[in-house]
Amino acid sequence: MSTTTEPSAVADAPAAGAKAGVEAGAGRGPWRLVWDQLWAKGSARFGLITVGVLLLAAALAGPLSSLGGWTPEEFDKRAVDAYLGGLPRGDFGGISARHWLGVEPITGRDLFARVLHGGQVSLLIAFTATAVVVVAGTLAGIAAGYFGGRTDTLLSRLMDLTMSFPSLIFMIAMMSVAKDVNRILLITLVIGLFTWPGIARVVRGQTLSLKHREYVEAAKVGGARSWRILTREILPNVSGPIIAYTTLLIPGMIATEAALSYLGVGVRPPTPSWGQMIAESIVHYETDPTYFLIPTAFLFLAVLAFTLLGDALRDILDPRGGRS
Amino acid sequence: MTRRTHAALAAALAATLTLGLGACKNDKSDSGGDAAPSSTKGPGAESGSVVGGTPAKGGTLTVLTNQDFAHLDPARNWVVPHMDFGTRLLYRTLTTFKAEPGAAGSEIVPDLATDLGKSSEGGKVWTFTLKDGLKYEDGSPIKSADIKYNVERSFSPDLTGGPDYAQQYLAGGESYKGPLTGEHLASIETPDEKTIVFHLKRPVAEFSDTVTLPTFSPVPQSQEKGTQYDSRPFSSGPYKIEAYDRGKQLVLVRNTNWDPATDTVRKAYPDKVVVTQGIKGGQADDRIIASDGADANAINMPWMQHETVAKVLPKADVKSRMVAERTGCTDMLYLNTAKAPFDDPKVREAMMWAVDREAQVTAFGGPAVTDVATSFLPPSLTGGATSDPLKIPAAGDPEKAKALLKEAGRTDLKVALTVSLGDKTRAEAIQQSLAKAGVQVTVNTTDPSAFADTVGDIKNAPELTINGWCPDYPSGATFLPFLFDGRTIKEKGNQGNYSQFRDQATMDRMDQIAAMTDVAEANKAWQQLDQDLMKKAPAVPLMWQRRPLLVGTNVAGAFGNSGYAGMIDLAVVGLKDPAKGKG
Amino acid sequence: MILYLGRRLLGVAGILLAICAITFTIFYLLPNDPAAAACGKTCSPERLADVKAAMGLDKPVWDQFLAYLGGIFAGRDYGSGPSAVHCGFPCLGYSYEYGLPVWDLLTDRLPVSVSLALGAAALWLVLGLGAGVTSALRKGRPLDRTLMVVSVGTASLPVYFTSIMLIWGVVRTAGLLPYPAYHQFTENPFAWASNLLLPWTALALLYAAMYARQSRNSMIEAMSEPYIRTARAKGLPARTVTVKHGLRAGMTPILTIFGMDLGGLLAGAVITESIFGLPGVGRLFYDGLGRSDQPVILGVTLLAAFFIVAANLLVDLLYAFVDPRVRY
Amino acid sequence: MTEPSLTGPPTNEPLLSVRDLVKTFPGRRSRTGRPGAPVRAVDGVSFDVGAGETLGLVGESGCGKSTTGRMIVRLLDPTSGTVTFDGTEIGGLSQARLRPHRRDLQMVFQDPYSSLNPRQTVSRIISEPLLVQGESATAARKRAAELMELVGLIPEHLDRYPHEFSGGQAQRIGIARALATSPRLVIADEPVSALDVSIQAQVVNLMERLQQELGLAYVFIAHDLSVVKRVCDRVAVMYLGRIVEIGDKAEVYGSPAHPYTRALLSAVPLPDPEAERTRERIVLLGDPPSPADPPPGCSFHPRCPKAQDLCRTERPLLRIAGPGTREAACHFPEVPGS
Repeated sequence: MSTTTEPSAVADAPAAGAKAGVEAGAGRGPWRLVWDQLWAKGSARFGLITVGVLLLAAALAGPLSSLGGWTPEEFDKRAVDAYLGGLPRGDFGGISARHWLGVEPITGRDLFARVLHGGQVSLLIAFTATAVVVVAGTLAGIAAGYFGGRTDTLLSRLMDLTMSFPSLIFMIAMMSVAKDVNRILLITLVIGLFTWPGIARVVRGQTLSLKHREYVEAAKVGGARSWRILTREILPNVSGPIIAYTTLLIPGMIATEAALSYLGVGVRPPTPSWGQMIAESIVHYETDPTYFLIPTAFLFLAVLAFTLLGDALRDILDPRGGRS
Repeated sequence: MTRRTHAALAAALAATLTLGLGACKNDKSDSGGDAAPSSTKGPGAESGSVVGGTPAKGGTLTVLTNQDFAHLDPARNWVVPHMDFGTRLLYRTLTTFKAEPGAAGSEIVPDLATDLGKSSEGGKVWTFTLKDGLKYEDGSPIKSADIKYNVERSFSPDLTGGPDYAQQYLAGGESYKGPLTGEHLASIETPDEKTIVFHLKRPVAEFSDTVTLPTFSPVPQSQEKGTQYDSRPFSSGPYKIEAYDRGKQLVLVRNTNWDPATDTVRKAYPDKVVVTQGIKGGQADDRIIASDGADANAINMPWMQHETVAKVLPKADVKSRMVAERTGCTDMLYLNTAKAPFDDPKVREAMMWAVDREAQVTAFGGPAVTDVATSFLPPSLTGGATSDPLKIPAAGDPEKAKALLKEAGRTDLKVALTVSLGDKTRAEAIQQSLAKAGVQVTVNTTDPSAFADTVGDIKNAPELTINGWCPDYPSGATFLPFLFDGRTIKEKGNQGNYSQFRDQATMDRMDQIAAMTDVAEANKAWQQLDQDLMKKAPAVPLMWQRRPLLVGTNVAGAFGNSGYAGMIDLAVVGLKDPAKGKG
Repeated sequence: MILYLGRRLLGVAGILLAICAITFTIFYLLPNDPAAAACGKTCSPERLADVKAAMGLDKPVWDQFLAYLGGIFAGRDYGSGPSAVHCGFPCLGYSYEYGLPVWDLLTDRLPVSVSLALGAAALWLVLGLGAGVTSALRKGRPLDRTLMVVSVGTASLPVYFTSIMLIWGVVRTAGLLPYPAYHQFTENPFAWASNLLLPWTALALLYAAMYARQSRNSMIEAMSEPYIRTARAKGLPARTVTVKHGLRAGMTPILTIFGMDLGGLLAGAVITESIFGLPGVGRLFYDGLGRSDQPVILGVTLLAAFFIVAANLLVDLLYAFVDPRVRY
Repeated sequence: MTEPSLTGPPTNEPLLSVRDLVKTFPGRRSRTGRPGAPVRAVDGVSFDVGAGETLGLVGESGCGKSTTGRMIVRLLDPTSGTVTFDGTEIGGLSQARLRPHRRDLQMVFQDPYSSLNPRQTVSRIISEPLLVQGESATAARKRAAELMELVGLIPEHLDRYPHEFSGGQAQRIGIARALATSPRLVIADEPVSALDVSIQAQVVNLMERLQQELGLAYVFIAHDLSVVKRVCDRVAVMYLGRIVEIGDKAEVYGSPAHPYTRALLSAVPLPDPEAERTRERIVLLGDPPSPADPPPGCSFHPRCPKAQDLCRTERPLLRIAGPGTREAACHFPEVPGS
């Protein structure tokens, strides 16, 4: 009879995470269920493995590149031909036992080391920006949906306003006028500034539908304060869509960072990032295609893997698509 | 880098953004000939060679460029490629550079004036007489008052960006705010329509060179349009503007009122010049390499990308269409002499030995487009010959540097190097080579537009800076004093003398040379001073850069003019077959 | 309806005003001095002050903002004396670099960006919706899977990669098309289209992939709505059900996204325009950045915001026609 | 656990006293932005509930009975009127000042599933009100186990999630939660209407047993008159935001005075097939009018079989009808024996 058609697997998933302590007794771990469903799906499995490998490679960029024997900043004069405008010696952009993925033209820097370190930066930005967006968006969405009234009006107007900004154009403008500041921090904040309304809308919609659920009212009758209701009753129940949405945000973040760096307003060059590497390599696409293809391939793989994973998570955690 | 370059910098910044990479490297540096001492012979084009033989009259010449002109208004134009464009095609100046390949290109010849000017009062008063039969595009005569008027315009705060020699040299220039307010400058006299007299604050021996600048071209007061003059300068040269869609396209057609008989320099071969703007640098190169259809008539501006070198050199037919003239600039590593450790001449000398200049050349596109520098003055200012007073190997000698540092009692040095964004790779090359001599370098990069402010604040100036200097015209007077005269140091906005070098003997000598009225003798003296300064080592000369340019298969008479920092001399370039490549 | 429209227009004006104020403030507060940039490197403090005054930058930010706002509605004069220029309605300021009214620059560049955006949009709608609807109707079959794999892959490709590959393949190697350059539609429609084909394709591929995914999801969702099942049960032909009911319901969410995307693109696809060297608004903006040409930056930002807001409004109004449930 | 109201007031004073309670909702804003007319969902309701007593609140859906219940526990703020609980006027208290009283005033909801947070274990759900009141986690869990047993569930299932229980079990959990703080009054808002009939009986039995064991008072909101008949001491019938008849169960059910009550009762099927066949059915015409636009006079008149002119103009007030204490709001009540 129940009107609760929400799939039960979703229902308990985040709850387990919320209170692992009490949870021990319950037979089937709800997270386990999500994992099983993910693993059963081919594309999601590919996404999971790729994301895992990329994250690991980025995290271990230092040790891994020292395996290759080069730091990302080290020149190798011998690997390039000064008389050919600094093209790498040898085929395929100088791929050899010395340089596993070849070298950068002109400087002879090791691409293996650079692409790993670049990934570190790209993923770091993507993840921190996502974290900023999720925290800000969730707070705003929950507050707007739960408190309603003026809070809602104010926050919704703010969302409308933010979404009316030509975000990429504005991001480029902000990045280019800000001179000597920490670029990674700024890029994170700037991306966050324009992306939070998306998630805030989803959360607001969910909160609106949840706040009149009887268990919320029960908590009120029980004398719970707003904070308690928000954190104990509502937040755990919107976490499913949030998780799905978050995973789908990450590829967008990676792409945005790459676009900004590509346009020359992203990460400052001494620090490699994928977008910035692509930007530097693009002029060599004919003379040294390997140099162009390597960072592009990494960027492509990362975006693809997160998209597949996010799609699958959304199907499992938020079958209605979390649309507001 | 000369003051010219600064304007080039702004343009370069645009280029950097546009291309998404450090194209701005290109504009600071020197011209080095093929005669670089390190490499046997660069595989690039010879200095002084002409591509394509003698042009025929007619046809449409295409200029492919990634950017719009910073300014075409002669009072505001101070970017090398755009000065070449303006003064060769649109407006004439009192004197101008010869249209010759090689070193001869830096020679000055009369243009609007009948001669190079007559000085009196020991070089403080300069008188020029205009030729007969000079006309504007509407047929009206060019009068001396029009030149006075444009010089006055360059004082106007509304009309920014132009060279400031007039402000520096002309008497009473300090408080003058331009003619738009109705005031005029008393230190320029025009006793009749053909005569113009300049009264200077101090003797300037090379004032004939100064008047090659676009500031000294005529603008009739009746054509004054304030800032909007920029879009439609009134022509006194062989071409006039037919259409100008800013950022997209500029079309020049013949100015029928230009009389070739009055002009010994400009040949004006093509009937039409079309500048197509907003083309990505690499794409312009690719199009000219392919030379399909109308692209056979194309030249590129402001330079070929260094990455294109790899596409050009392996193909003999394409390589034969590359021009790589010296820019006449010197890139240097400035050592901050105002504080430790570089207040110690011994430590500075060690730096001379420590730096791997060969790596600098590689980092900048290789020997095809760059030469190792061996002195401050570029070959164009040392009579074409390379001066190498110290004889240090191009790759440096870290051991010798270490020994010198030990002698000075300074081991374990830690210093900071600040560079503009586009010089990042070169900074990293410095970092690597100094590390071999035991000097640890921290690299800071700044945005190109913030670079001048960052290193120009002398209190917070870093120990090391990379920058360049180009002369505005071939005279040591526009070079060494800007770099090493201690009296030019400013608290904020310091530029030129980034070494903060304050040496009494040097300053005295500079004053003596400036007072010389014989230009040849002065030039000799500047060369000697250059050698002396090398021993005092306030900076390490790094490289002399050349300007690589490509021309289409149908282009003729193309060569880099050293007077315009190696830009293709637009006065004499044309087409082999005017009928070809119509499009 | 009219009341509603009025209220919405008021809201639009409010949002634009807010964007204007925020953009203005940010560019004013950031440590970037256009006067210094214009004045040049050998700028003496006195000359800098003069330049500042000439550019109107010596006044307090509040005055500058009000003058700017006033200029939009009433036009204004720049400079003083004989060099003064009048900048007529709608005055978005005077470009420092070009010495032209920003409005003129924008209207000059706009045809390029609009051509690019509209052409690409038409292409991606056809490709994206076609693939999405086909996929949805053959849900789970091999065709659906293939289309979705292709679209996820394409959506993950950076636009600069696709652009470069198109240039390399079509222009450099095969020589089928010229390097893109802009030709006016009115002068030479064929040249207009053939030159824009590559940029259209590059943009459309990216968006088509996203639209295919979106429209597939929303079609599937729509087709599972009870009223569709009812329509089927009533024995309506499958085609009628799909077209009349499914498409209509499934396309409404797409409409919202389309409004946003098109609005954003109309004011310039910065990356695409810069890769293909098209002189559109995006490129104007980008060049403006490099030269600290703040009036241009501000103008493009406002124009872009205007397009986005206007597109949203239009979409909301269109809803009334597409979705009969919406009433005003 | 059974701590009957030792501190409670003398029994002659009602535990809950509701006076002239009114709730208006702002009309729905149309898309053109014009606000609609305000809706008086509850329009002057008054009643008392004594300690240990059960008052049934019946009526069609939309009559305002749930709104009334929600105002009593202050899920909604009354527009006007008073709610006096245990001698304290709680209708106007802030949520913070109200919190101490929450202990004594609890609620059971209609939908057993949606009233239980799907992300929380049963233990957590039941102990929540105790934790809010400042109990320690251990004590709360212990009490939760006791309550599970009290409502007839296995305490070992404390760590399960709501979806692992059947509807009836889930409603028991809801009741257990309501009882956690040992309240003296429980508002039960259609507590069994979402359940299967067979289970309804179990839950009703449970509620009755608990009332006896714990001395609870109930306000039992329902649209099903047969259930109300079974559990209530007194009954109030609501129509369009007003009480139209209120009185002891026997009186109201035995001889309804208001035509609406009669109509409602006539719709209840009788267990005896013979009686069922012969029972008189009063079929009401049309739908209840919109509370946004109530008819003038007696709001029931458009559907009333015996409406007269007076009913169309004058609004009838509640007054004693018949011999007992039962009151009805009708100009022409059916008074037994008259």
